[in-house]
Amino acid sequence: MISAESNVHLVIGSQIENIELVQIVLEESLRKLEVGDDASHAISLAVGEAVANAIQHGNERDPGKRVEVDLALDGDDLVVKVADEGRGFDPTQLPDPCAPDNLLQPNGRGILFMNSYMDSIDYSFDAQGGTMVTLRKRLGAPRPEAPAADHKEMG
Amino acid sequence: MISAESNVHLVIGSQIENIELVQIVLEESLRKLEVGDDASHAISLAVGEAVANAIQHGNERDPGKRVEVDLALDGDDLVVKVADEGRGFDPTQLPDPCAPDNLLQPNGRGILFMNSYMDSIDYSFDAQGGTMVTLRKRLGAPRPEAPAADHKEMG
Amino acid sequence: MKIETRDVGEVRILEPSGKITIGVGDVALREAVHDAVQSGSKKILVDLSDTTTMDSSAIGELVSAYTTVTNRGGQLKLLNLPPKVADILQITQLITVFEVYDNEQEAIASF
Amino acid sequence: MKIETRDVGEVRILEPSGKITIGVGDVALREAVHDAVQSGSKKILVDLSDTTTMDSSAIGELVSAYTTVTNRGGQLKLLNLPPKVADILQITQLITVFEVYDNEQEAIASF
Ligand SMILES: Nc1ncnc2c1ncn2[C@@H]1O[C@H](COP(=O)(O)OP(=O)(O)O)[C@@H](O)[C@H]1O
Ligand SMILES: Nc1ncnc2c1ncn2[C@@H]1O[C@H](COP(=O)(O)OP(=O)(O)O)[C@@H](O)[C@H]1O
Repeated sequence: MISAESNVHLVIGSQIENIELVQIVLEESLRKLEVGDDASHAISLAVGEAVANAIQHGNERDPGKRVEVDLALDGDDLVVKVADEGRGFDPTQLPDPCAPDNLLQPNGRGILFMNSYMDSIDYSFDAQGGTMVTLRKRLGAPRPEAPAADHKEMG
Repeated sequence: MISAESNVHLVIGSQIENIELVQIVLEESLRKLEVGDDASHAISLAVGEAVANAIQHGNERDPGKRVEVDLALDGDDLVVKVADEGRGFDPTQLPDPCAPDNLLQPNGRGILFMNSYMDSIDYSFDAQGGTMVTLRKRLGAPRPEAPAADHKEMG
Repeated sequence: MKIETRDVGEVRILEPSGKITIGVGDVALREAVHDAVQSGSKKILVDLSDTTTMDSSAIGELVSAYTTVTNRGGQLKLLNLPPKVADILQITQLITVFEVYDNEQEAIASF
Repeated sequence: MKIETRDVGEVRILEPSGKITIGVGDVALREAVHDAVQSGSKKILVDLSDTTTMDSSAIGELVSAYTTVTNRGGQLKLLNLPPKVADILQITQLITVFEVYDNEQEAIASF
Protein backbone atom coordinates (compact mmCIF):
# COMPACT_ATOMS: atom_id res chain seq x y z
CA MET A 1 0.00 0.00 0.00
CA ILE A 2 2.97 2.39 0.28
CA SER A 3 2.89 4.44 -2.88
CA ALA A 4 5.77 6.34 -4.43
CA GLU A 5 4.18 9.64 -3.47
CA SER A 6 3.50 8.52 0.09
CA ASN A 7 4.74 11.02 2.60
CA VAL A 8 3.83 9.36 5.85
CA HIS A 9 2.79 5.82 6.46
CA LEU A 10 1.60 4.54 9.81
CA VAL A 11 0.83 1.01 10.93
CA ILE A 12 -1.03 0.52 14.21
CA GLY A 13 -2.53 -2.30 16.21
CA SER A 14 -6.32 -2.52 16.45
CA GLN A 15 -6.72 -0.57 19.68
CA ILE A 16 -9.24 2.25 19.89
CA GLU A 17 -6.61 4.45 21.57
CA ASN A 18 -4.57 4.39 18.37
CA ILE A 19 -7.19 6.43 16.52
CA GLU A 20 -5.94 9.51 18.32
CA LEU A 21 -2.36 8.68 17.35
CA VAL A 22 -3.33 8.70 13.69
CA GLN A 23 -5.15 12.00 14.16
CA ILE A 24 -2.13 13.55 15.87
CA VAL A 25 0.14 12.58 12.98
CA LEU A 26 -2.41 13.82 10.48
CA GLU A 27 -3.01 17.14 12.21
CA GLU A 28 0.72 17.76 12.63
CA SER A 29 1.26 17.02 8.92
CA LEU A 30 -1.57 19.38 7.97
CA ARG A 31 -0.20 22.07 10.25
CA LYS A 32 3.09 21.89 8.35
CA LEU A 33 1.16 22.29 5.12
CA GLU A 34 -0.42 25.42 6.62
CA VAL A 35 -3.87 23.92 6.31
CA GLY A 36 -6.28 25.99 8.41
CA ASP A 37 -7.75 24.70 11.66
CA ASP A 38 -11.28 24.20 10.32
CA ALA A 39 -10.15 22.16 7.33
CA SER A 40 -7.78 20.20 9.53
CA HIS A 41 -10.57 19.45 11.99
CA ALA A 42 -12.86 18.24 9.20
CA ILE A 43 -10.21 15.96 7.69
CA SER A 44 -9.25 14.61 11.09
CA LEU A 45 -12.87 13.78 11.92
CA ALA A 46 -13.30 11.92 8.63
CA VAL A 47 -10.05 9.98 8.98
CA GLY A 48 -10.91 9.15 12.59
CA GLU A 49 -14.15 7.55 11.37
CA ALA A 50 -12.28 5.52 8.76
CA VAL A 51 -9.76 4.26 11.31
CA ALA A 52 -12.53 3.52 13.83
CA ASN A 53 -14.31 1.40 11.21
CA ALA A 54 -11.10 -0.41 10.29
CA ILE A 55 -10.46 -1.25 13.96
CA GLN A 56 -14.01 -2.11 14.96
CA HIS A 57 -15.74 -3.54 11.90
CA GLY A 58 -12.74 -4.61 9.82
CA ASN A 59 -10.33 -6.06 12.36
CA GLU A 60 -13.00 -6.59 15.02
CA ARG A 61 -10.57 -5.18 17.61
CA ASP A 62 -8.25 -8.19 17.18
CA PRO A 63 -5.02 -6.73 18.60
CA GLY A 64 -2.96 -8.91 16.26
CA LYS A 65 -4.50 -7.32 13.18
CA ARG A 66 -3.06 -4.13 11.79
CA VAL A 67 -4.52 -0.97 10.36
CA GLU A 68 -2.39 0.85 7.80
CA VAL A 69 -2.76 4.55 7.16
CA ASP A 70 -1.07 6.30 4.30
CA LEU A 71 -0.92 10.08 3.89
CA ALA A 72 0.08 11.52 0.54
CA LEU A 73 -0.32 14.56 -1.63
CA ASP A 74 -1.56 14.17 -5.19
CA GLY A 75 -1.17 17.63 -6.67
CA ASP A 76 -3.33 19.83 -4.46
CA ASP A 77 -5.24 16.83 -3.10
CA LEU A 78 -4.61 15.23 0.23
CA VAL A 79 -5.09 11.49 -0.18
CA VAL A 80 -5.51 9.34 2.91
CA LYS A 81 -5.78 5.57 2.64
CA VAL A 82 -6.93 3.40 5.51
CA ALA A 83 -6.66 -0.37 5.15
CA ASP A 84 -7.64 -3.21 7.46
CA GLU A 85 -7.39 -7.00 7.47
CA GLY A 86 -11.11 -7.66 7.84
CA ARG A 87 -13.65 -9.42 5.69
CA GLY A 88 -14.95 -6.42 3.77
CA PHE A 89 -18.59 -5.39 3.32
CA ASP A 90 -20.92 -4.04 0.66
CA PRO A 91 -21.01 -0.26 0.94
CA THR A 92 -23.96 -0.07 -1.49
CA GLN A 93 -26.18 -1.98 0.95
CA LEU A 94 -26.07 0.39 3.89
CA PRO A 95 -29.16 2.05 5.37
CA ASP A 96 -29.38 5.83 4.98
CA PRO A 97 -28.75 7.29 8.45
CA CYS A 98 -30.74 10.39 7.55
CA ALA A 99 -33.91 8.49 6.65
CA PRO A 100 -36.63 9.42 9.16
CA ASP A 101 -36.79 5.86 10.50
CA ASN A 102 -33.06 5.79 11.13
CA LEU A 103 -32.61 9.20 12.73
CA LEU A 104 -32.67 7.75 16.23
CA GLN A 105 -30.29 4.87 15.49
CA PRO A 106 -27.21 5.05 17.68
CA ASN A 107 -24.90 3.90 14.85
CA GLY A 108 -24.44 4.12 11.13
CA ARG A 109 -23.18 7.68 10.66
CA GLY A 110 -19.44 7.14 10.16
CA ILE A 111 -19.48 6.93 6.37
CA LEU A 112 -21.83 9.94 6.29
CA PHE A 113 -19.19 11.89 8.23
CA MET A 114 -16.48 10.82 5.78
CA ASN A 115 -18.60 11.77 2.78
CA SER A 116 -19.56 15.11 4.28
CA TYR A 117 -16.08 16.20 5.28
CA MET A 118 -14.06 14.95 2.33
CA ASP A 119 -14.41 15.63 -1.40
CA SER A 120 -14.64 11.92 -2.16
CA ILE A 121 -14.33 8.53 -0.53
CA ASP A 122 -13.79 5.24 -2.34
CA TYR A 123 -13.86 1.68 -1.10
CA SER A 124 -11.83 -1.15 -2.52
CA PHE A 125 -11.59 -4.72 -1.31
CA ASP A 126 -8.73 -7.12 -1.29
CA ALA A 127 -8.95 -10.67 -2.67
CA GLN A 128 -8.21 -11.78 0.90
CA GLY A 129 -11.04 -9.63 2.18
CA GLY A 130 -9.37 -6.55 3.66
CA THR A 131 -11.03 -3.17 3.16
CA MET A 132 -9.25 -0.07 1.94
CA VAL A 133 -10.95 3.31 1.96
CA THR A 134 -9.37 6.19 0.07
CA LEU A 135 -10.33 9.65 1.28
CA ARG A 136 -9.53 12.66 -0.82
CA LYS A 137 -9.73 16.39 -0.22
CA ARG A 138 -8.45 19.36 -2.14
CA LEU A 139 -6.20 21.54 -0.02
CA GLY A 140 -5.21 24.03 -2.67
CA ALA A 141 -8.13 26.48 -2.39
CA PRO A 142 -6.64 29.85 -1.47
CA ARG A 143 -7.72 30.90 1.98
CA PRO A 144 -8.19 34.60 2.74
CA GLU A 145 -6.50 34.47 6.16
CA ALA A 146 -3.23 32.89 5.05
CA PRO A 147 -1.21 32.26 1.91
CA ALA A 148 -2.33 29.25 -0.13
CA ALA A 149 -0.62 26.02 0.78
CA ASP A 150 -0.09 25.00 -2.87
CA HIS A 151 2.98 23.07 -3.91
CA LYS A 152 4.26 22.53 -0.42
CA GLU A 153 5.75 19.25 0.55
CA MET A 154 3.91 17.30 3.19
CA GLY A 155 5.25 16.36 6.60
CA MET B 1 11.04 -4.81 9.84
CA ILE B 2 7.51 -5.00 11.29
CA SER B 3 7.75 -7.49 14.11
CA ALA B 4 4.92 -9.47 15.63
CA GLU B 5 5.12 -7.41 18.81
CA SER B 6 5.24 -4.12 16.94
CA ASN B 7 2.69 -1.69 18.24
CA VAL B 8 3.27 1.31 16.05
CA HIS B 9 5.18 1.48 12.82
CA LEU B 10 5.87 4.73 11.00
CA VAL B 11 7.40 5.30 7.59
CA ILE B 12 8.47 8.83 6.67
CA GLY B 13 10.25 10.58 3.83
CA SER B 14 13.74 11.94 4.49
CA GLN B 15 12.74 15.45 5.50
CA ILE B 16 14.15 16.98 8.67
CA GLU B 17 10.65 18.18 9.62
CA ASN B 18 9.56 14.57 9.98
CA ILE B 19 11.80 14.05 13.01
CA GLU B 20 9.28 15.95 15.08
CA LEU B 21 6.46 13.79 13.73
CA VAL B 22 8.22 10.68 14.99
CA GLN B 23 8.77 12.32 18.36
CA ILE B 24 5.11 13.30 18.62
CA VAL B 25 4.00 9.71 17.97
CA LEU B 26 6.58 8.41 20.42
CA GLU B 27 5.70 10.87 23.18
CA GLU B 28 1.98 10.23 22.74
CA SER B 29 2.59 6.47 22.96
CA LEU B 30 4.71 6.92 26.08
CA ARG B 31 2.08 9.17 27.63
CA LYS B 32 -0.46 6.36 27.22
CA LEU B 33 1.98 4.00 28.94
CA GLU B 34 2.11 6.51 31.81
CA VAL B 35 5.84 6.98 31.31
CA GLY B 36 6.94 10.09 33.24
CA ASP B 37 7.92 13.32 31.48
CA ASP B 38 11.63 13.04 32.23
CA ALA B 39 11.93 9.50 30.89
CA SER B 40 9.81 10.42 27.90
CA HIS B 41 12.02 13.44 27.19
CA ALA B 42 15.16 11.29 27.36
CA ILE B 43 13.78 8.64 25.03
CA SER B 44 12.49 11.24 22.62
CA LEU B 45 15.89 12.95 22.46
CA ALA B 46 17.64 9.63 21.75
CA VAL B 47 15.15 8.60 19.07
CA GLY B 48 15.33 12.06 17.50
CA GLU B 49 19.11 11.58 17.12
CA ALA B 50 18.62 8.17 15.50
CA VAL B 51 16.08 9.54 13.03
CA ALA B 52 18.24 12.59 12.30
CA ASN B 53 21.16 10.28 11.47
CA ALA B 54 18.98 8.07 9.28
CA ILE B 55 17.76 11.12 7.34
CA GLN B 56 21.07 12.97 7.10
CA HIS B 57 23.83 10.39 7.02
CA GLY B 58 21.90 7.30 5.89
CA ASN B 59 19.50 8.64 3.26
CA GLU B 60 21.50 11.83 2.68
CA ARG B 61 18.21 13.78 2.70
CA ASP B 62 17.09 12.09 -0.53
CA PRO B 63 13.33 12.72 -0.33
CA GLY B 64 12.67 9.48 -2.23
CA LYS B 65 14.33 7.39 0.48
CA ARG B 66 12.35 6.28 3.50
CA VAL B 67 13.07 6.01 7.17
CA GLU B 68 11.15 3.34 9.07
CA VAL B 69 10.52 3.59 12.78
CA ASP B 70 9.11 0.77 14.82
CA LEU B 71 7.91 1.07 18.41
CA ALA B 72 7.34 -2.06 20.42
CA LEU B 73 7.29 -3.37 23.94
CA ASP B 74 9.40 -6.38 24.86
CA GLY B 75 8.36 -7.19 28.41
CA ASP B 76 9.15 -4.03 30.35
CA ASP B 77 11.49 -2.77 27.65
CA LEU B 78 10.61 -0.18 25.08
CA VAL B 79 12.29 -1.16 21.83
CA VAL B 80 12.60 1.43 19.08
CA LYS B 81 14.07 0.50 15.69
CA VAL B 82 15.11 3.10 13.16
CA ALA B 83 16.10 1.93 9.69
CA ASP B 84 17.31 3.82 6.64
CA GLU B 85 18.23 3.01 3.04
CA GLY B 86 21.78 4.36 3.21
CA ARG B 87 25.19 2.80 2.77
CA GLY B 88 25.92 1.98 6.40
CA PHE B 89 29.07 2.89 8.34
CA ASP B 90 31.43 1.41 10.87
CA PRO B 91 30.28 2.42 14.35
CA THR B 92 33.52 1.11 15.90
CA GLN B 93 35.58 3.67 13.97
CA LEU B 94 34.05 6.85 15.35
CA PRO B 95 36.05 9.50 17.20
CA ASP B 96 35.20 9.96 20.89
CA PRO B 97 33.34 13.28 21.12
CA CYS B 98 34.47 13.67 24.75
CA ALA B 99 38.17 13.41 23.97
CA PRO B 100 39.79 16.78 24.78
CA ASP B 101 40.72 17.37 21.13
CA ASN B 102 37.15 16.79 20.01
CA LEU B 103 35.31 18.82 22.63
CA LEU B 104 35.00 21.81 20.32
CA GLN B 105 33.86 19.83 17.28
CA PRO B 106 30.41 20.97 16.13
CA ASN B 107 29.32 17.38 15.29
CA GLY B 108 29.71 13.83 16.41
CA ARG B 109 27.57 13.72 19.57
CA GLY B 110 24.40 12.00 18.31
CA ILE B 111 25.39 8.45 19.17
CA LEU B 112 26.67 9.68 22.55
CA PHE B 113 23.18 11.08 23.21
CA MET B 114 21.59 7.75 22.25
CA ASN B 115 23.96 5.79 24.46
CA SER B 116 23.46 8.14 27.39
CA TYR B 117 19.70 8.24 27.32
CA MET B 118 18.91 4.62 26.48
CA ASP B 119 19.91 1.38 28.22
CA SER B 120 21.44 0.01 25.04
CA ILE B 121 21.80 0.76 21.36
CA ASP B 122 22.74 -1.75 18.65
CA TYR B 123 23.61 -1.27 15.03
CA SER B 124 22.93 -3.79 12.29
CA PHE B 125 23.52 -3.43 8.58
CA ASP B 126 21.60 -4.77 5.66
CA ALA B 127 23.19 -6.70 2.79
CA GLN B 128 22.00 -3.82 0.58
CA GLY B 129 23.65 -1.36 2.91
CA GLY B 130 20.83 0.15 4.99
CA THR B 131 21.45 0.85 8.66
CA MET B 132 19.15 -0.20 11.47
CA VAL B 133 19.70 0.99 14.99
CA THR B 134 17.80 -0.67 17.84
CA LEU B 135 17.34 1.45 20.95
CA ARG B 136 16.20 -0.16 24.13
CA LYS B 137 15.09 1.21 27.49
CA ARG B 138 13.45 -0.38 30.48
CA LEU B 139 10.21 1.34 31.39
CA GLY B 140 9.16 -0.95 34.21
CA ALA B 141 11.00 0.64 37.11
CA PRO B 142 8.33 1.62 39.61
CA ARG B 143 8.15 5.36 39.98
CA PRO B 144 7.21 6.85 43.34
CA GLU B 145 4.85 9.48 41.92
CA ALA B 146 2.61 7.11 39.95
CA PRO B 147 1.73 3.42 39.71
CA ALA B 148 4.21 1.33 37.72
CA ALA B 149 3.42 1.06 34.04
CA ASP B 150 4.11 -2.70 33.94
CA HIS B 151 2.12 -4.95 31.68
CA LYS B 152 0.31 -2.20 29.92
CA GLU B 153 -0.28 -2.39 26.25
CA MET B 154 1.38 0.28 24.18
CA GLY B 155 -0.34 2.91 22.07
CA MET C 1 -12.95 15.54 27.92
CA LYS C 2 -14.62 16.20 31.22
CA ILE C 3 -18.24 16.80 32.15
CA GLU C 4 -19.40 19.33 34.69
CA THR C 5 -22.83 18.86 36.15
CA ARG C 6 -25.06 21.36 37.87
CA ASP C 7 -28.74 21.64 38.76
CA VAL C 8 -30.87 24.72 38.23
CA GLY C 9 -34.20 24.02 39.86
CA GLU C 10 -35.39 20.75 38.35
CA VAL C 11 -33.11 21.02 35.35
CA ARG C 12 -29.89 18.99 35.30
CA ILE C 13 -27.34 20.79 33.17
CA LEU C 14 -24.45 18.76 31.71
CA GLU C 15 -21.47 20.63 30.35
CA PRO C 16 -19.04 18.39 28.50
CA SER C 17 -15.85 20.15 27.46
CA GLY C 18 -13.20 19.27 24.90
CA LYS C 19 -13.38 16.41 22.43
CA ILE C 20 -16.11 13.81 22.67
CA THR C 21 -14.97 10.94 20.48
CA ILE C 22 -14.81 7.17 20.49
CA GLY C 23 -12.95 6.08 23.58
CA VAL C 24 -12.56 9.69 24.73
CA GLY C 25 -15.61 10.87 26.59
CA ASP C 26 -18.36 9.00 24.78
CA VAL C 27 -18.73 6.67 27.77
CA ALA C 28 -18.48 9.59 30.21
CA LEU C 29 -21.36 11.28 28.40
CA ARG C 30 -23.44 8.09 28.64
CA GLU C 31 -22.71 7.79 32.34
CA ALA C 32 -23.56 11.41 33.09
CA VAL C 33 -26.95 11.00 31.42
CA HIS C 34 -27.47 7.66 33.14
CA ASP C 35 -26.72 9.26 36.53
CA ALA C 36 -29.15 12.08 35.81
CA VAL C 37 -31.89 9.63 34.87
CA GLN C 38 -31.14 7.40 37.88
CA SER C 39 -31.43 10.36 40.22
CA GLY C 40 -34.92 10.95 38.88
CA SER C 41 -34.11 13.94 36.71
CA LYS C 42 -36.55 14.33 33.83
CA LYS C 43 -35.25 17.65 32.50
CA ILE C 44 -31.80 17.40 31.02
CA LEU C 45 -30.00 20.20 29.26
CA VAL C 46 -26.70 19.46 27.52
CA ASP C 47 -24.64 22.64 27.19
CA LEU C 48 -22.19 22.12 24.33
CA SER C 49 -20.48 25.55 24.54
CA ASP C 50 -17.11 24.04 25.37
CA THR C 51 -17.35 20.93 23.24
CA THR C 52 -14.75 21.22 20.53
CA THR C 53 -15.66 18.19 18.47
CA MET C 54 -17.94 15.15 18.32
CA ASP C 55 -17.44 12.12 16.11
CA SER C 56 -20.17 9.72 14.97
CA SER C 57 -19.74 7.69 18.11
CA ALA C 58 -20.36 10.72 20.33
CA ILE C 59 -23.39 11.66 18.22
CA GLY C 60 -24.62 8.09 18.73
CA GLU C 61 -24.33 8.53 22.50
CA LEU C 62 -26.24 11.79 22.34
CA VAL C 63 -29.02 10.12 20.35
CA SER C 64 -29.12 7.17 22.77
CA ALA C 65 -29.31 9.58 25.67
CA TYR C 66 -32.18 11.39 23.97
CA THR C 67 -34.02 8.10 23.45
CA THR C 68 -33.45 6.92 27.03
CA VAL C 69 -34.67 10.16 28.53
CA THR C 70 -37.67 10.42 26.19
CA ASN C 71 -38.68 6.82 26.87
CA ARG C 72 -38.83 7.62 30.57
CA GLY C 73 -41.10 10.55 29.97
CA GLY C 74 -38.34 13.11 30.27
CA GLN C 75 -36.86 15.69 27.92
CA LEU C 76 -33.29 16.21 26.72
CA LYS C 77 -32.45 19.50 25.04
CA LEU C 78 -29.30 21.15 23.76
CA LEU C 79 -27.81 24.53 24.59
CA ASN C 80 -25.18 26.60 22.75
CA LEU C 81 -23.92 24.76 19.71
CA PRO C 82 -20.47 25.84 18.58
CA PRO C 83 -20.28 26.09 14.75
CA LYS C 84 -18.50 22.75 14.35
CA VAL C 85 -21.09 20.93 16.42
CA ALA C 86 -23.96 22.73 14.65
CA ASP C 87 -22.46 21.53 11.36
CA ILE C 88 -22.47 17.96 12.57
CA LEU C 89 -26.11 18.12 13.67
CA GLN C 90 -26.95 19.58 10.27
CA ILE C 91 -25.11 16.85 8.35
CA THR C 92 -26.78 14.13 10.37
CA GLN C 93 -30.19 15.88 10.21
CA LEU C 94 -30.36 15.56 13.96
CA ILE C 95 -31.00 19.26 14.09
CA THR C 96 -34.61 18.23 13.25
CA VAL C 97 -34.72 15.97 16.32
CA PHE C 98 -33.19 18.07 19.08
CA GLU C 99 -34.62 21.20 20.59
CA VAL C 100 -31.72 23.66 20.60
CA TYR C 101 -31.37 26.90 22.58
CA ASP C 102 -28.75 29.59 22.64
CA ASN C 103 -29.82 31.16 25.91
CA GLU C 104 -29.71 29.29 29.19
CA GLN C 105 -32.67 31.08 30.80
CA GLU C 106 -34.90 30.39 27.84
CA ALA C 107 -33.78 26.79 27.70
CA ILE C 108 -34.56 26.28 31.38
CA ALA C 109 -37.94 28.00 31.07
CA SER C 110 -38.85 25.78 28.13
CA PHE C 111 -39.05 22.54 30.11
CA MET D 1 11.64 28.25 19.70
CA LYS D 2 12.22 31.97 19.79
CA ILE D 3 15.17 34.03 20.96
CA GLU D 4 14.89 37.26 22.87
CA THR D 5 17.86 39.58 22.83
CA ARG D 6 18.75 42.39 25.21
CA ASP D 7 21.84 44.39 26.10
CA VAL D 8 22.98 45.15 29.62
CA GLY D 9 25.88 47.54 29.28
CA GLU D 10 28.33 45.85 26.94
CA VAL D 11 26.85 42.43 27.48
CA ARG D 12 24.50 40.98 24.87
CA ILE D 13 22.12 38.55 26.53
CA LEU D 14 20.42 35.91 24.35
CA GLU D 15 17.41 34.11 25.77
CA PRO D 16 16.29 31.21 23.63
CA SER D 17 13.06 29.62 24.81
CA GLY D 18 11.49 26.25 24.07
CA LYS D 19 13.10 23.44 22.13
CA ILE D 20 16.35 23.96 20.28
CA THR D 21 16.68 21.02 17.95
CA ILE D 22 17.68 20.22 14.40
CA GLY D 23 15.56 22.32 12.08
CA VAL D 24 13.83 24.00 15.04
CA GLY D 25 15.86 26.88 16.34
CA ASP D 26 19.39 25.66 15.74
CA VAL D 27 19.72 28.10 12.83
CA ALA D 28 18.04 30.88 14.82
CA LEU D 29 20.61 30.41 17.58
CA ARG D 30 23.44 30.62 15.03
CA GLU D 31 21.98 33.79 13.56
CA ALA D 32 21.49 35.46 16.92
CA VAL D 33 25.14 34.86 17.79
CA HIS D 34 26.23 35.95 14.33
CA ASP D 35 24.24 39.20 14.70
CA ALA D 36 25.81 39.85 18.10
CA VAL D 37 29.30 39.32 16.72
CA GLN D 38 28.58 41.45 13.64
CA SER D 39 27.35 44.30 15.80
CA GLY D 40 30.74 44.27 17.56
CA SER D 41 29.60 42.57 20.74
CA LYS D 42 32.42 40.72 22.50
CA LYS D 43 30.52 39.75 25.65
CA ILE D 44 27.77 37.26 25.01
CA LEU D 45 25.67 35.61 27.69
CA VAL D 46 23.26 32.85 26.70
CA ASP D 47 20.49 32.54 29.27
CA LEU D 48 19.05 29.03 29.00
CA SER D 49 16.37 29.38 31.73
CA ASP D 50 13.54 28.84 29.30
CA THR D 51 15.20 26.29 27.04
CA THR D 52 13.35 23.03 27.45
CA THR D 53 15.60 20.78 25.43
CA MET D 54 18.66 20.74 23.16
CA ASP D 55 19.65 17.92 20.84
CA SER D 56 23.17 17.21 19.57
CA SER D 57 22.63 19.60 16.70
CA ALA D 58 21.75 22.46 19.06
CA ILE D 59 24.76 21.60 21.23
CA GLY D 60 26.86 21.74 18.06
CA GLU D 61 25.57 25.24 17.36
CA LEU D 62 26.39 26.33 20.89
CA VAL D 63 29.93 24.99 20.53
CA SER D 64 30.34 26.69 17.14
CA ALA D 65 29.10 29.93 18.64
CA TYR D 66 31.62 29.58 21.46
CA THR D 67 34.42 29.01 18.97
CA THR D 68 33.41 31.93 16.75
CA VAL D 69 33.20 34.37 19.64
CA THR D 70 36.45 33.15 21.23
CA ASN D 71 38.32 33.38 17.92
CA ARG D 72 37.33 37.01 17.68
CA GLY D 73 38.67 37.75 21.11
CA GLY D 74 35.27 37.70 22.76
CA GLN D 75 33.69 35.57 25.46
CA LEU D 76 30.52 33.46 25.44
CA LYS D 77 29.16 32.30 28.78
CA LEU D 78 26.05 30.48 29.92
CA LEU D 79 23.44 31.47 32.50
CA ASN D 80 20.82 29.37 34.33
CA LEU D 81 20.94 25.76 33.15
CA PRO D 82 17.68 23.88 33.64
CA PRO D 83 18.34 20.31 34.90
CA LYS D 84 17.81 18.72 31.47
CA VAL D 85 20.26 21.09 29.81
CA ALA D 86 22.77 20.67 32.66
CA ASP D 87 22.54 16.90 32.09
CA ILE D 88 23.34 17.33 28.44
CA LEU D 89 26.39 19.49 29.15
CA GLN D 90 27.53 16.86 31.65
CA ILE D 91 27.11 13.99 29.20
CA THR D 92 29.00 15.83 26.48
CA GLN D 93 31.67 17.05 28.98
CA LEU D 94 31.03 20.55 27.69
CA ILE D 95 30.47 21.60 31.25
CA THR D 96 34.30 21.71 31.35
CA VAL D 97 34.38 24.16 28.44
CA PHE D 98 31.68 26.69 29.27
CA GLU D 99 31.68 29.16 32.12
CA VAL D 100 28.27 28.77 33.71
CA TYR D 101 26.49 31.16 36.10
CA ASP D 102 23.24 30.97 37.98
CA ASN D 103 22.98 34.65 38.78
CA GLU D 104 22.66 37.29 36.10
CA GLN D 105 24.47 40.08 38.01
CA GLU D 106 27.43 37.85 38.72
CA ALA D 107 27.52 36.65 35.15
CA ILE D 108 27.53 40.22 33.83
CA ALA D 109 30.18 41.32 36.31
CA SER D 110 32.41 38.39 35.28
CA PHE D 111 33.11 39.67 31.77
N1 LIG E 1 -13.71 -1.37 7.37
C1 LIG E 1 -14.89 -2.02 7.43
N2 LIG E 1 -14.91 -3.37 7.44
C2 LIG E 1 -16.11 -4.03 7.50
N3 LIG E 1 -17.30 -3.41 7.58
C3 LIG E 1 -17.34 -2.07 7.57
C4 LIG E 1 -16.13 -1.31 7.50
N4 LIG E 1 -16.47 0.00 7.51
C5 LIG E 1 -17.82 0.04 7.59
N5 LIG E 1 -18.35 -1.20 7.63
C6 LIG E 1 -19.79 -1.55 7.69
O1 LIG E 1 -20.55 -0.42 7.34
C7 LIG E 1 -21.47 -0.08 8.40
C8 LIG E 1 -21.67 1.43 8.45
O2 LIG E 1 -20.49 2.07 8.87
P1 LIG E 1 -20.56 3.54 9.44
O3 LIG E 1 -21.35 4.39 8.51
O4 LIG E 1 -19.16 3.99 9.70
O5 LIG E 1 -21.36 3.46 10.79
P2 LIG E 1 -21.04 2.66 12.15
O6 LIG E 1 -19.59 2.42 12.19
O7 LIG E 1 -21.55 3.55 13.22
O8 LIG E 1 -21.84 1.38 12.07
C9 LIG E 1 -20.85 -0.67 9.64
O9 LIG E 1 -21.81 -0.93 10.62
C10 LIG E 1 -20.23 -1.96 9.09
O10 LIG E 1 -21.19 -2.97 8.97
N1 LIG F 1 22.38 5.94 9.81
C1 LIG F 1 23.64 6.24 9.47
N2 LIG F 1 24.09 5.98 8.22
C2 LIG F 1 25.36 6.29 7.85
N3 LIG F 1 26.26 6.85 8.70
C3 LIG F 1 25.87 7.12 9.96
C4 LIG F 1 24.55 6.85 10.42
N4 LIG F 1 24.48 7.19 11.70
C5 LIG F 1 25.66 7.70 12.04
N5 LIG F 1 26.52 7.66 11.00
C6 LIG F 1 27.95 8.09 10.99
O1 LIG F 1 28.38 8.21 12.32
C7 LIG F 1 28.87 9.53 12.56
C8 LIG F 1 28.59 9.95 13.99
O2 LIG F 1 27.21 10.10 14.19
P1 LIG F 1 26.68 10.94 15.43
O3 LIG F 1 27.38 10.50 16.66
O4 LIG F 1 25.21 10.85 15.44
O5 LIG F 1 27.15 12.45 15.16
P2 LIG F 1 26.77 13.45 13.96
O6 LIG F 1 25.48 12.99 13.40
O7 LIG F 1 26.70 14.77 14.62
O8 LIG F 1 27.90 13.36 12.99
C9 LIG F 1 28.20 10.39 11.52
O9 LIG F 1 28.93 11.55 11.23
C10 LIG F 1 28.13 9.44 10.33
O10 LIG F 1 29.35 9.42 9.65
